[in-house]
Amino acid sequence: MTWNDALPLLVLSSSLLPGFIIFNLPEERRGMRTALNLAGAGLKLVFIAFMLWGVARGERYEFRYAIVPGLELVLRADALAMLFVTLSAALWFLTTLYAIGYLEGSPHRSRFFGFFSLCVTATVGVAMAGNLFSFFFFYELLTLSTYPLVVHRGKASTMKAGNIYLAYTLAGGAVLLTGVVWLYGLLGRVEFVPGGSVSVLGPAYADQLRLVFGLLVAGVGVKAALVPLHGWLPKAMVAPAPVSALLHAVAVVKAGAFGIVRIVYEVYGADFTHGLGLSAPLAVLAGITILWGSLRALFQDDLKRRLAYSTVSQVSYIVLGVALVGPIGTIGGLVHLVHQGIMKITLFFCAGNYAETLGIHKVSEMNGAGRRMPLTTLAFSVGALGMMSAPFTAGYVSKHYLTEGAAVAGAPWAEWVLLASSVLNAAYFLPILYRAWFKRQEDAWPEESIPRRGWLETNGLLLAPPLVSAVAVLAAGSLSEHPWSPLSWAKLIAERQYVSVER
Amino acid sequence: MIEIELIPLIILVPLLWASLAFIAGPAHGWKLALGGSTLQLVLAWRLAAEVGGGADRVHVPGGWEAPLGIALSADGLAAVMLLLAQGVALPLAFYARAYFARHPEGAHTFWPLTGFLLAAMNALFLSADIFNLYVTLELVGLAAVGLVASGGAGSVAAALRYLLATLLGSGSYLLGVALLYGAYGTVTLPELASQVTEASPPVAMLAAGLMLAGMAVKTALFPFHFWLPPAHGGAPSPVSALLSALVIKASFYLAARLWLALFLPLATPSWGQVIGVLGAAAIFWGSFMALRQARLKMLIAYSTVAQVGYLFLFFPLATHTEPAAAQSALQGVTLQALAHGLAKAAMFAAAGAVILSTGHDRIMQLGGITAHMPVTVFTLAIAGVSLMGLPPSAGFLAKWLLIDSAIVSGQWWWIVVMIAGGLLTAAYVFKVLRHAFLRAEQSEVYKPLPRLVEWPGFLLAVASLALGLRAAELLNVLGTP
Amino acid sequence: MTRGTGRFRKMLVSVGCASLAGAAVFAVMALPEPAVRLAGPVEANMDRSGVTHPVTAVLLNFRGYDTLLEIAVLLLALLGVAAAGGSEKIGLRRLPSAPHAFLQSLTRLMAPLMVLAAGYLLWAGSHRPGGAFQAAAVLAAGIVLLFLAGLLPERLQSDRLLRVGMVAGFLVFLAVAAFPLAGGALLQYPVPLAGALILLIESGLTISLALILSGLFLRLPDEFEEEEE
Amino acid sequence: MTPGLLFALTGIALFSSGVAGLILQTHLLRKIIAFNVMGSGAFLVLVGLAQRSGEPDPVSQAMVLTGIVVSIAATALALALARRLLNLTGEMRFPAEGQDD
Repeated sequence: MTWNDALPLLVLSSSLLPGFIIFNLPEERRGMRTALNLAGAGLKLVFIAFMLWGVARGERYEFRYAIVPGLELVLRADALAMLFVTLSAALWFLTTLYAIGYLEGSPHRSRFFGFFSLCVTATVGVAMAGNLFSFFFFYELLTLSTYPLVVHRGKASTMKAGNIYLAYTLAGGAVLLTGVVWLYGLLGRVEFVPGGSVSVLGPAYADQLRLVFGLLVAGVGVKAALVPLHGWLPKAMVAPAPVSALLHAVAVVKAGAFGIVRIVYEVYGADFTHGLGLSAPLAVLAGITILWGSLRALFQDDLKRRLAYSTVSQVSYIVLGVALVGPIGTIGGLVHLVHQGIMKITLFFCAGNYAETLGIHKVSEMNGAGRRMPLTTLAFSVGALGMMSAPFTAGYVSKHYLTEGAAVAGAPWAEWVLLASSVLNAAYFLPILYRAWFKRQEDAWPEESIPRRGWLETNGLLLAPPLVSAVAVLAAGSLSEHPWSPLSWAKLIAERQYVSVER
Repeated sequence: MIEIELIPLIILVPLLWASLAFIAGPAHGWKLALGGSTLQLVLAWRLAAEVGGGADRVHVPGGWEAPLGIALSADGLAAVMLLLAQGVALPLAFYARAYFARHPEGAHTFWPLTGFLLAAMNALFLSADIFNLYVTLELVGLAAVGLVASGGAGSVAAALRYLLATLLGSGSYLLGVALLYGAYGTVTLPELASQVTEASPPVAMLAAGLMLAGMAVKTALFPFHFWLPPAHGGAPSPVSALLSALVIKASFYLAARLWLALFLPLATPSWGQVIGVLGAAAIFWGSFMALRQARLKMLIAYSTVAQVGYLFLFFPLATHTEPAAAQSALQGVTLQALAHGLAKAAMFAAAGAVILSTGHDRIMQLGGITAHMPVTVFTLAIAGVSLMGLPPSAGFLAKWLLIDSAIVSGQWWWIVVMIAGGLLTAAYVFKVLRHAFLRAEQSEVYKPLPRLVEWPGFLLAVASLALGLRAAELLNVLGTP
Repeated sequence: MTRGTGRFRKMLVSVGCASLAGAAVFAVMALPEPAVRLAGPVEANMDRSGVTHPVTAVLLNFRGYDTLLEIAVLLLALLGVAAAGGSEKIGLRRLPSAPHAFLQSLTRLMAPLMVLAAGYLLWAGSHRPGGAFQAAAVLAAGIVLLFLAGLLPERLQSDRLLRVGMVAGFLVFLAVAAFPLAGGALLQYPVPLAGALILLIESGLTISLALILSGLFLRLPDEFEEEEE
Repeated sequence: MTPGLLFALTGIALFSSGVAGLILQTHLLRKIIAFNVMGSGAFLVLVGLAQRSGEPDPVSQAMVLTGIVVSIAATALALALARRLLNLTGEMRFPAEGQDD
């Protein structure tokens, strides 16, 4: 096994092994646990940086292992994988810091961080999966490793939410499995290759392939929270803030969206999908989800629930980008995979800060929060403006390319959907900012648990992550033309997709 | 080195240590058991290697060639089942030793009965003579009933109900044997196989029906499952583990073997469908009942009723379907048997640990169990994953192969059954697991346990997981039907 | 279960069994002559079997492996009875009531005759109906008789001795079955020794089976035992 | 109609009535007897069918002898369990619960 074969495995184990050790750590070994967490997260970043550099140079990193003849676990670091791997690894590092501060002194921390590491391992696996079987393998692992995080608090309400979460995700997984096995039955093996591989089956299979596509998209659509499969997401808000951050910015919903990207581009192939007449319905579904999510968000008073519905809406930007045939739409969708991640995690970090520091859970309680917690609120504002796709934010870039893509694909309705969504985003974010910055605080905070210390408005470990990610949001927006920016990377991928199709 | 006869040894060794354990009594029986089952595992391993390496192995007791004598033969399926039996038995022997040290009820006959049970199952897996198979069936049945009966006053009724059911089953099988012998004048499987054809007299059809029905009763296939939950749920935990993991597999193995080796020419696809429908009914009814149980061991017992259903999906998937489909079906069902064997043994072992620690197994009162017995919780969780058929686990691989077989043979309805069954399984598995995350009620007292009570089960669970990551060699041993 | 379903169940089962019988009768009547006849091969190999009675030859040589497992079945039954009894000891139960003097004198007369009869049956097995099992049955009856007459010697009731006695026959059988493995197959007696070995097995079995069979009767849990628990 | 065939037919009758008894009888002793009737039926078919042409067949006779021993063993165990149940519940029948599922 050469170094290049081993690297993907190392990326995986850099969170897997710490996870196993952490499970067996006694509760009080805080220092050891923290060290393991950060070491794992840091090491993963190092490996990934190395691979990014290599992939850009055209190196191939691939690990293959046959469970039984014909069923292979494949971890491959292609450009698309790197996009998602980098995002999840970077945000995992931030979230780990945040979680250490957040869970200060709460029970069952070893269990939490154990599953936390497993969850990231699964996410990285989903990202680097080199064929459909491996994708499903890690996709289900993700379900199993996130359930304990969702129900971590162990209250009756959490358990109920946990059951709903399981019902949705396991059912989705079952549907996905059917589609996957079916495709394996037809093709023998389903590797992820730019331009897709199912086109080799003649037109005789068109109907079967449409059905399979339906199964696959329905399967991953549950995690991607496509309407009407989104019901679990707002419920899952009972989870601790770092979990919401990770689940909704990175791990779960992204795994779903990423799955759709893989299926459309690297299993079916963009043009073949279009040829089967599947892209239009997918685009419509995405459009509906975008609007429905934004509309529901409008009426949520609970801050985290409002953010959750916003996620429902925003994740479908990615799906829309994928469904709009053409390189530009693709770029928009892929880059939003990253941008939505950093923006939404910022928002969840901040929501967590309000809750932890002042006990604020509702929008209606936010009056004057900006004066008490200026830095947090600043980060929150950046994230929110990004969601509204204001200039100089990451959101602007994605929105720009998506709208372009819609125009090129000749889907003006999509442009309207995006515009409407931006307006709705403004409608549900601006009031929050207004309350936080300009309204005066009427009565005492619901539950002020962390006092202000100098300029430090809350626990430093809680404050740093959102600030960093907020800076990232601005950077991604203003430096989008930089060769290492997500945008450039997305362009690289899009090229490969469509070049290979023309071939 | 000298060529040793593996086939007879793997039967004689347990017979020997069982009889010695009978003399020695419980105080020393466990030492014989540990030594014996270790040796058996080695023998089974070597046999599997030989079978995987090349042709099937045959042994002719007394040197009297069939049809006059009895032939013993080991093909891939037999070798794998032997491996499963010994592989489950050894960890359970350690577990039982630790369990009975804390909870002596049933200890005084456990070791000899277990020895004879293992001998009987090994003999059953290896026999190629339908009358000798009848004798081994009775051995398995009586040993199992004896083990259940050792559960004390509470399980006498369950044991008797089990005994009568299993006798009904073997009686029906015996009549089948009598008819076949009358019709063909031989009881040797290969000999019969060469003579049973589409053009066979109606007697053959009747015999097939009787023998399969008998096996269905012994395997507790719905609607003949009534005896299983009280027997498996009421016996001492090491016994429950042995019964659920191995004993029902023995009779299923015989059903599958007869089907493949003997009755396939007689069978029409509709036969397979009928059996499959019973299997589906078992999956749904068993899962449904499991969901309704308040006691952990009863839940696990009903889960066995459901999991047995998956095994019988083999018949529709392998009856006159494409070779590829039949192949996947055989591989899938074998993996399912192994996955369930390992996982179920692990679960019953864990349930026993819970009982030893808390003195009860009421699911509602397991709050905060994670804090006190994390190993046991992980055992239940990992075994649960395998039962649900989620990756990474042997259960997942099994389900994959079965679904593949259903797709290749164009029988999509079995996919629906398997998928729905998997979700129901998840429902009752998480009904237990959720308590691992609930806040602890202070009222519950957990007695600390020695390692040997918790770790063997954990080992079995991990095995059911690991098998899902490395099954190539196993399927190679299994070969093609 | 309500009366209605009870009657329905009765009818269902009866109809089922009746139709089974019908089908079986039909099938059996339409039965052609079997292709294989084992009587021939048995005859052909009698001289190598070590005995002159065909059934004994099949039981202890041609299909001796069946018989080996059959003995295990008996041991299992005994173990099961012990397990059901729930008590540690394999030993015998207590006598319900004081034995009648007539029974005792009769037993004193019968016991030696029964031993003699058993011996004869054992020896006869090799060339005519008879053999270990029949002999053991007679011996077992003798033991039960002795017990009921309260004449069973104490020594015979020691737990360890009983256990050894009950298994000894099976162990002898195992040994005889296993030793040919060195060169040949399980239970493959060298032809010249076959007769002697079979007699050895049968004698061992007679003792053990007698103890097991009597044990099965004498171990039946009786109403006295529950009080102890 | 040879005697062998007659045996076989009788055996079939015994077997099916034994099965019915084993399932339908509620008194445990009757269930156990029914089991023995069923078993004897199977044995009769085994010997009868094999010797329907008139000439004796030692193999089937030996197999029946083995079968008889097995059924004796099973009967002993069944009786022991039934007796224990009688001592525990004072009844020679199964307790009602467990019957339903």
